[in-house]
Amino acid sequence: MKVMASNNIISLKHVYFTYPNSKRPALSDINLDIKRGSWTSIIGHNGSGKSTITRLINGLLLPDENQNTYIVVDNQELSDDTVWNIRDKVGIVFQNPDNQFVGATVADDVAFGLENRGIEHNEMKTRVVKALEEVGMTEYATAEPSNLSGGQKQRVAIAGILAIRPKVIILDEATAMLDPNGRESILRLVKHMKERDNLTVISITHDVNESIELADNVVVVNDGKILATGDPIKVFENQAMINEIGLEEPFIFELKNKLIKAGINIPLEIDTEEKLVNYLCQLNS
Amino acid sequence: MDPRGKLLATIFFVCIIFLANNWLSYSIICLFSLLAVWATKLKPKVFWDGVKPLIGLIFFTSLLQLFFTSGGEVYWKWWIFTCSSYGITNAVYIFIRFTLIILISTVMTVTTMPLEIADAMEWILTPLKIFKVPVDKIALVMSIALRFVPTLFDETFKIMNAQRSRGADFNNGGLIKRAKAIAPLLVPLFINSLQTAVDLSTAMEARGYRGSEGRTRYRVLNWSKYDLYNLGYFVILTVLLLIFRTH
Amino acid sequence: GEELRKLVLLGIIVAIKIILSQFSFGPAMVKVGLGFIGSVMLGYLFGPIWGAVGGGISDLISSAIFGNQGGFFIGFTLTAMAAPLIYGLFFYKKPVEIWRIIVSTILVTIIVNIAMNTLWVSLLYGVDLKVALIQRIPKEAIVPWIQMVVIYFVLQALSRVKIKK
Amino acid sequence: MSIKFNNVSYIYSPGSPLEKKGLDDVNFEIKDNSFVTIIGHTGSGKSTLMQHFNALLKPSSGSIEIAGKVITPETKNKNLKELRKHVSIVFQFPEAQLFEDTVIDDIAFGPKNFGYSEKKAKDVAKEWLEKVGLDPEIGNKSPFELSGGQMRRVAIAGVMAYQPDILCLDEPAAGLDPQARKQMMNLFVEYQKAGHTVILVTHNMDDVAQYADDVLVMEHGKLIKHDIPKNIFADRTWVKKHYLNEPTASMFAAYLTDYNFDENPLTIDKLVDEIKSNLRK
Repeated sequence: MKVMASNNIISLKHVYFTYPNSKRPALSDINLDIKRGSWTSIIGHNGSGKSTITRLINGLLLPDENQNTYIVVDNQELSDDTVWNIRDKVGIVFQNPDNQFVGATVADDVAFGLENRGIEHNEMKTRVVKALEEVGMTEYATAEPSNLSGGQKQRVAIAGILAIRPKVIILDEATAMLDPNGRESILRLVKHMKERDNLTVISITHDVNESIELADNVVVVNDGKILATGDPIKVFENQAMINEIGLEEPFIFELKNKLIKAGINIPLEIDTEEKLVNYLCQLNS
Repeated sequence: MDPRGKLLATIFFVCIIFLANNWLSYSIICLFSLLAVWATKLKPKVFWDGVKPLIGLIFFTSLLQLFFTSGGEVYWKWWIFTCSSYGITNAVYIFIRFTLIILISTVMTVTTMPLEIADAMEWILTPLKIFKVPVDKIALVMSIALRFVPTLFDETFKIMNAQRSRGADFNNGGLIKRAKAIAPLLVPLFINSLQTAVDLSTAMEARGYRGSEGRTRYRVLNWSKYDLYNLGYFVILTVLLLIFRTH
Repeated sequence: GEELRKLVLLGIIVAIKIILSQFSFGPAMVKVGLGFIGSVMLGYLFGPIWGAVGGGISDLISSAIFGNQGGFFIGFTLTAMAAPLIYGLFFYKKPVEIWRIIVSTILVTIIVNIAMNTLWVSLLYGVDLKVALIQRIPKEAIVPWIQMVVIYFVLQALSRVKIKK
Repeated sequence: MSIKFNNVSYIYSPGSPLEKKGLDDVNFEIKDNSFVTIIGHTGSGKSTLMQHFNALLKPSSGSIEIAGKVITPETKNKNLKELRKHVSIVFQFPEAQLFEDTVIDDIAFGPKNFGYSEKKAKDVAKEWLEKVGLDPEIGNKSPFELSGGQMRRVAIAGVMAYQPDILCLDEPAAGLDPQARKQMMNLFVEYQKAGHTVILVTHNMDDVAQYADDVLVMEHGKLIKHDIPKNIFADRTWVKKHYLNEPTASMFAAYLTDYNFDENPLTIDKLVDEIKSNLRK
């Protein structure tokens, strides 16, 4: 398979994956293109297969053998030879803050990825300091993980990734175990870093409101298959599908529908919070 | 000071304490130990806390030694117990030795972070590589154990509280009942460990861990002039002990 | 891969052993520390060799964290290695049987707790072997029987979990 | 069963360098059979407060009247079982407490500890397995074969099965997907309606708005407000000042600057009503 340079930083074609000891594939025929510099939400309920996709992207899991299958990351096809290269480019923040913290202190943990790559000591020190600064954890450099909140641990995880200077950051339900303040600050941080360094973000989540707010593109996964993909607002308008796969209806659509039911006429093209606020204000003037 | 120097000194101290065998040499080693304690500039309470939990054991051992040692002038004898001059000196020596070893280990632990001590231990183990001992793997296991002790402590108390809420009782009841009460604590801890091991090893691989080859280290140990002073201190102590002990 | 996961799990079980050894039950005279459960887990899960390695590491790390009550002394590290080694010989990939529990516990008591530890105490503090032995015997005559009961329930619980995984 | 805290303070590791105030002179009373929520950001003392409800922690000073018992600093650790039967806590991520061979045995663990016969314990276990919305068939499975969401329900059933008069829950829906979350909240509401008190520690202000009769707001170990939801969220500047969030509906309402709201709408239905009545004028 020849790989051509393209706008897509990640491409998955005809990807199937079956866990050992399982008869049914966890993923079947996944085709997915992710644009460089975009924010993509992969959304679906627990057990839909969405986390499996991320593990395939950086070779933590290998897809079922299949001639047509290929996974390309930043113009390199994923194989035994390229997997470590690809892991330099793709950083993952996992769900459980405690179970991905390797170092005994914050600074040690940030350095872990650098140590693995044999980065020279002075360079390592500079990068650790800088990464901690970027995530606002400088004053905690010598703190132990058991004295940090979940949100702080996730910041450290992000610092550990930034220190490697990746091109893609995957948030694998990285905010699911955090309180709302922690969640918001992590998302704000990732958004800032994405814009500054032109990173590509893939966020696995079941928070539809997060996708609407931040994502350029949403991929809905159910039962190991991609159900829909596209602009979040357009995708979530399909209320029947949202309900069927057990996701929450975005607040804005729920409100709109309830207003219509209450006899207030809201035009179809009103599909964002901003538009709804403006429209309602107009009505009342 | 470099933790390696401190660790070596602590181990060395345990060896040379045996050079002391009369009142003068014991006085010298006491003086040197107290100087080391003083040099930490920590409150005496810190050291008292180190000795306190063992004080009963120290007394008990010394007493046993006192009553079971014969020789010298016998002051008192009853059944299998004797109290002799030899026994008294012996008991006092043991008391001093016990206390000093604890004091010096305490100096080590209160002035050095566990992480540094672990680094120093790894360094001491390095020569074992010649015998094909997988020192890298041991180092990895050490660092993970060190990392998870505080986390799992919290986890243990959380599980205990959760089971207490469900009416479990860890502190009362007969032997069988208490032995059975281990399961509601141990099984969740174990299950949690299996999950953590899967998650953590996945995260480590995702972060580019591929064994110890080609790895660099963030944490480096550096010898300093203080380590030289430390060395000198122990050389002087050893020489003095050698001179003043009974030959 | 598999190897890394095993080492990580070993590190975590070592941490559990360190934590368990901070707990104890029973009256002061025959206080039963729970550290032996950690040794049983190490032997049962990782076999005699890696179990022994884990036991040694647990001694090193707990002295790094809590300070070692006997000073940094290689003898106690060997003691910490010997117990999981013996348990590993009897429990690793073996069915849970009463005789294994009884024999292994008695061996650990005699070889590790009585012989080795007495030797270390006498070496380290210069105590008479006889004295060190007298001090230890009453406790070692009672505690192993309690340990056997606990080990039985621990292995029961652990073996159930393993089948499911 | 009402709950009364009288000048309760709690100090972590007293006398050590790590000494820290967990609770600071907390006073309140909760009526029987109410749905209470405790809010406040991480580290504000919510969990510490909750662990006082069944004497997992005992006050350093002050006293607590709960379920016919008075807990003071002198209360002995023995004989607390009776209290814990009446007042039980479901901790965050309670699936971490499962340990038995089968789902049924695990649910029956609590009831057995509290004196149910073997048979009765299994009966209530089966009953609650279904009440939390699980298939009775999984009763004989190992709890460790289940999905995360199912394990959570089993753990919660294990506490509800002996029907404590006061059920305390710490973020019971954290990490669940939205549908599972809704089912879980309904379960608690029904439990409260059946004549129990439910105390919920939560960060979700929509849940507070929708379900709570009574809200306790914690900050730095102090109880800084105790009121009904309407009054808690009435003063927007106060809410902001204490780094609390608002319910989604009230946040939306804040954007509708030229609307007149009789009261700050906390739920989506209230919001729709208010918009409607504004437009009618």
